[in-house]
Amino acid sequence: MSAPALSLRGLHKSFGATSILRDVSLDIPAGTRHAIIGPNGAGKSTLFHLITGRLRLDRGSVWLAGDDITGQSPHAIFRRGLARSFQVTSLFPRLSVFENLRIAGMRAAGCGHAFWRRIDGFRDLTARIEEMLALLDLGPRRDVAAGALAYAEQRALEIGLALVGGAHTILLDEPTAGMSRAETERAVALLRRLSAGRTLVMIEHDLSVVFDLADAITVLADGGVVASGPPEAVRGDARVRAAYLGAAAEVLT
Amino acid sequence: MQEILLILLNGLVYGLLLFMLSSGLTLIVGMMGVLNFAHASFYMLGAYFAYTVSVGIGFWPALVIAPLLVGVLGVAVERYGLRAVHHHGKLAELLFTVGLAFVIGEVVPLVWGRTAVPYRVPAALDVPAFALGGIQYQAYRLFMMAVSVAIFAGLYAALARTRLGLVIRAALTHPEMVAMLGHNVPRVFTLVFGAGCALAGLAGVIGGNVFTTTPGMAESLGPIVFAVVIMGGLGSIPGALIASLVIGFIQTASVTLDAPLGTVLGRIGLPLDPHGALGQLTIAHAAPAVPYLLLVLMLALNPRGLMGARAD
Amino acid sequence: MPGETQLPASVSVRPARWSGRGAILSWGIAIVIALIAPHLMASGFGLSLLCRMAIAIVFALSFNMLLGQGGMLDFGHAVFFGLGGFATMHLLKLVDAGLVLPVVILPLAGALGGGLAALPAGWLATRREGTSFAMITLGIAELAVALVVMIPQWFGGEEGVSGDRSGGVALFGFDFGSALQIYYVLAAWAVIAAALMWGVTRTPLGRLGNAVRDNPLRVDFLGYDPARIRFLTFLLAGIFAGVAGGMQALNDEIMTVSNIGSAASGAVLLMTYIGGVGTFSGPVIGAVLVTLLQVALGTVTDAWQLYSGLIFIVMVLWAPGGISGIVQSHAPILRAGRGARLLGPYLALAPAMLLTLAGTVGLAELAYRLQAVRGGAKAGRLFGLTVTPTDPWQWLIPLALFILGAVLVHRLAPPARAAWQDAAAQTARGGA
Amino acid sequence: MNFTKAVVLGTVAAGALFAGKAMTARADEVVRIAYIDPMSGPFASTGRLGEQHFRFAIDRVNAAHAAGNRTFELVVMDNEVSPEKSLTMFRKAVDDGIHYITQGNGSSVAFALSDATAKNNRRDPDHAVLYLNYAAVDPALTNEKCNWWHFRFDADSDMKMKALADYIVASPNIHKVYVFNQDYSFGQSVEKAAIAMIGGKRPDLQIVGTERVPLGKVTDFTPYIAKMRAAGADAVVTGAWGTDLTLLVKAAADTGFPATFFTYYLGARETVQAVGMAGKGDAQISEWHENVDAPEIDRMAAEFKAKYNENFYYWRVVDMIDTLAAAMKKVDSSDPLKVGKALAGMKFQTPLGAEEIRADNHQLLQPMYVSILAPDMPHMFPGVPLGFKTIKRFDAEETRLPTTCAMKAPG
Repeated sequence: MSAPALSLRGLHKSFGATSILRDVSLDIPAGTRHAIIGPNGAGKSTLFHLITGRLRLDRGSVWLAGDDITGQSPHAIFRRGLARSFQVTSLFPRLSVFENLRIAGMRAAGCGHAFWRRIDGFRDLTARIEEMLALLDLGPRRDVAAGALAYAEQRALEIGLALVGGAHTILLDEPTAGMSRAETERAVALLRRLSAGRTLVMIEHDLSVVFDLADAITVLADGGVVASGPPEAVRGDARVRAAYLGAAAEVLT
Repeated sequence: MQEILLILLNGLVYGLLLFMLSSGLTLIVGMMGVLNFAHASFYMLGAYFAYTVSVGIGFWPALVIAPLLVGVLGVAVERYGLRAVHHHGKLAELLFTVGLAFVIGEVVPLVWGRTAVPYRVPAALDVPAFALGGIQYQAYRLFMMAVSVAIFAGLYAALARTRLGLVIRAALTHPEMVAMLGHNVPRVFTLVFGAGCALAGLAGVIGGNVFTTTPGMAESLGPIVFAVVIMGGLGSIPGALIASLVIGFIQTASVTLDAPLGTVLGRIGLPLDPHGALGQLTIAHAAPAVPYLLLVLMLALNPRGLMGARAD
Repeated sequence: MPGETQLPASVSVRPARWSGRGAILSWGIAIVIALIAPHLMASGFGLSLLCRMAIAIVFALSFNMLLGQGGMLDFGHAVFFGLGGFATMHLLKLVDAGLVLPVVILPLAGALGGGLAALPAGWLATRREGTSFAMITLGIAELAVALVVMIPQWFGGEEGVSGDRSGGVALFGFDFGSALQIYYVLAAWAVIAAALMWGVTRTPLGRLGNAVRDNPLRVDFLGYDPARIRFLTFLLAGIFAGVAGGMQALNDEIMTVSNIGSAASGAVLLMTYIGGVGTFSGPVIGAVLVTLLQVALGTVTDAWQLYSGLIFIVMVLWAPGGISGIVQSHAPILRAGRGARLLGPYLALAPAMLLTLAGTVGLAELAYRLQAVRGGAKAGRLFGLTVTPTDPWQWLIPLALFILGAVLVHRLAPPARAAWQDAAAQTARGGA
Repeated sequence: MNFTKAVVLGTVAAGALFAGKAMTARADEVVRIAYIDPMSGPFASTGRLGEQHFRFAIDRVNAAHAAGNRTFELVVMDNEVSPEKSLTMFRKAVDDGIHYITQGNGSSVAFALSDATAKNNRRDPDHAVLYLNYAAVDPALTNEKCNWWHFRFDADSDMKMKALADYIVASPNIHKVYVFNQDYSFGQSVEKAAIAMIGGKRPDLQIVGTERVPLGKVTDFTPYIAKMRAAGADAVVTGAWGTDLTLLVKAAADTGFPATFFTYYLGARETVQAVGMAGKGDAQISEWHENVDAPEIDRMAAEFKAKYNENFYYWRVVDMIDTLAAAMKKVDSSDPLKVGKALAGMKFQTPLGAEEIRADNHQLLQPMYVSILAPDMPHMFPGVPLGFKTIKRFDAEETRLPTTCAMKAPG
């Protein structure tokens, strides 16, 4: 196989005197599903912000499919094939569900900034969006403003925005947060289906989702990688138990 | 040497005046994040109230009463206007103040007439205090500078050094947290807005008699006040002071430069026909446009302003 | 989220979803109105009013490309309008001097002028969003006005730049000197420009503009640079404002500094907001209405500027979607046949609102006429009554009306609002 | 051909005796004059003041039947000093069948109206309009941009500058002149005229500096005063008006700068009141002021004050309406072409002396007065114990300047 889909080398980040991440290094092979877990405040969301260009690195480098993307802007990184979702739902509240997805799919469909072509003329894009609407179970809500959706529907749309663009690597920040059991199960099925052939990196608190989906798990605590490897190995890692899993791990084993 | 001293002195006088005008807006922007377009209108109201009061019972009572009246008006505007549009977002708040400025601009001439009112400097201060290079400085100018410095000291101390200042600043960034600690956040905002308006009113009381009290005074001062507040960093009190002084010095200094733009740019290697339309302009000509040039450049290059912590 | 530009929440959330047939029908009606309007108000004054409306429509639509569709409040939009007009005027002078060019196409020079001016301005301003953007445009507007006044060689100073639209070569026997001929030229330009702007809303850039308005951060993570989208939108808006300026140059045959100033920028904000920023047709409604208001109300009362200021504030406070927003929030209810339920509460509210209005008008008119009487003029009549504004008792009547009306509105508005919310919610459920 | 105007009548009563009593014919034609000036917005007070003068002048003419069997009627149209709005109002006036318009505030409006008049009259001669300008003073209106249908009853800024310059050149104790103006076309033309008419006219007289500031943008004029002081100026020539002029003169007084200000617009009541005693000794150029020795106009002023509770200011409005009436009476028509031809070249007497409307550019030549604000005058400003005192009078002929106007009479 070629270079890993995503490779982090010695990431450092601090806000003022507070160090958030210290020397985080991680390789995520292409085509795998990777979960990042860890207690609150471990720096998981900050890590995503650093990878996707939202925040600047203090030190270290980020490589996407063998290319150095350190310091690039979010839109440039997206164009290289990395999409993400947000922990706090971040949609276009006044646009319809359909338009939300279409905005997310436009770059991949080669729309550019054209102001001389009708958007409805991109038929492949439209078809793709309709397909995604069905997958997300949002078909009946097609023309409802995203801001008017129920919470779980918004979370589903949030995932949809990250998946619809055709990126080869997808970062999901707590995709199932706040979903009911049934909704979570549907989301997991969706993710399994749509991540086929792509690289998926997700921050997740729901360990059943993690062990259900992930090919590999990285545990982040206090700004550093505590453990990283296949689920079984991580599950059995004593440091992980100590640092994070604690009681929850007892339940799982 | 004397010329430089004159520029420095005039720049200081003008700069402190600008700070006085913009201190209230700085407070409102910094503490509430509201770009109050009607600020200059409250300044105008301060001047008109002061005129009316001073005709009745004299300048010194007006110095206290007029800002209070403007402050009360500001409280009412916040309570019954701004608060209602707050949840519509920043743009709605800004547009509301735009409309308010328009209406105040129409109502003032209705009450006080469309021409200037004879609001005069109190006789006790209408005397020369000292002279430099043949230019006399009125005692009233010194008074203005003293008030300006006092406003700065008062605001700085109140916001940076007291618990009240801490609560106000926290109310902007973490309203829920402050509310949980038992503070009434809307009331804090109302009081801040009232205080900002009262400061505008105070500037009106003090500036209205030197710079004439007319219905056009708000319109002519509005943009420059914004230039100061934005350059100062949208809400930083020391930033506003520095921006005021910078604008004051640069504008005063450029007044004295008579070199045509064409020659100046030619010297630094930019060819511009010295007899063409642009080349004939002198720097002194462009002096009053300097603050806006600084403003645009500052915002485009560094939106945080001189001392600002807020990007937007 | 800091820096997020929010438009009023009650502004339309549904994008206009016109079926092809509906769109064709609407445009057809608009074109028919444009064609027959001059025959309904055949006077020269009526015609000149129609010409102003055509210009205002294009100007307001270009402004709403920024405010409504892109979430950008431009305090200096008249700069592009004015510079477009000056560019057209200079070309018209060349035509007068013998350049062979049909006068009809001159607003294209306006497009060029507006666009060229929008390039540097947009480059500076669109790197920021929200209030920072608005403030930069304010600074740019101040700078532009200062420069234009200082360079009379190009902008003619006080006397402006003037030309003669009938000075060129006649086209098919039309020299465009007459008011009717120029009206049809302007109407054609208005329809073309409006159609193009409507078209832009249905392109990738148009949709991206909406997205940047709602959530610029998210757009950045979807592969597009929000600043670039803002810049392109700004450029287009500048071009269309320039077209409007070019239309004005043809209509007035003179351009002056006042076309660039803050008053003109304020007027377009007023039009657009009153019409409604949430829909494409809102600015059109606003342009027609405010143009009419300025001229019609201006001939009836001196207080019209106060009234337009008050209308603006009332809109910002209680109807942030403007007139088209009010229509849009009721159309689905009416279509669903639930309008009858609103009738009661609305009918109860209407007299209260009328009372408040009458009180406001009474107070304002008394105030303005008091000033007029002090100046030696006659007070005249109001609502068929003789007015003596010096009589304090006369002030009590409108004051009482106002207070009574305000109290009643305060009482009756909540049930009316609740009824509307109820009906809207039911309609939404029924439709889902 | 000489024509003596009915202006010699001082009061309405006397006018009725002279012209009205003899004429038994009933007034059977109403000539409407559209007054297009600001009625709302920041300049509304100026527009109102003008309106009062027009009503006053028209009442006089109507009472005296000075236009034969015609009466004048004023139609007020608000333009907010905006050229676009003025053009809309112009269309409305043409539409309503009005053939006479008058305007005074804002040269930009004047250019727009002059231009519109010329085009309208060429395209639609049946609805020809005559434009009577009572206060817009840009010289271009009667020079390179002149138009046969435009008549100006106020001296243009070059003529006013000529009077000021003649006075300054003849004053032996003025040596160093500073030229200070607002930076727009009027200020620029004042500056140009001042340099041409004062510079080098006397070996010991020089222009030591020129300055232009943007209109209404400067708050503190002290740095500018410091600059004038450093240049050693003993006289300042300025076309500034409104708040800029007020702040300039006040800043000079506050800083103890002793130079005399020679102004165009110090005479406005609101400016004098805002400047206060600081204006003492400063000069203005005007075609009339309250302390000119002309009892007939004094009576008019008293009557005006009694009627409108405002100081009489625009003598030239009365002059203009009287002249228009006389021209109509002479050709016994209200056709603007005929009336225009009668006005062109008309010579007449007023209480101030001989006047003439130049045939070559339609500019009225009238006597001009340089006056200074002085205490203890018969007429003083309300609240400010100062009044204007003539220091130099110029005959109408002395204000004549060469013109570049090349216009052709229509028809």
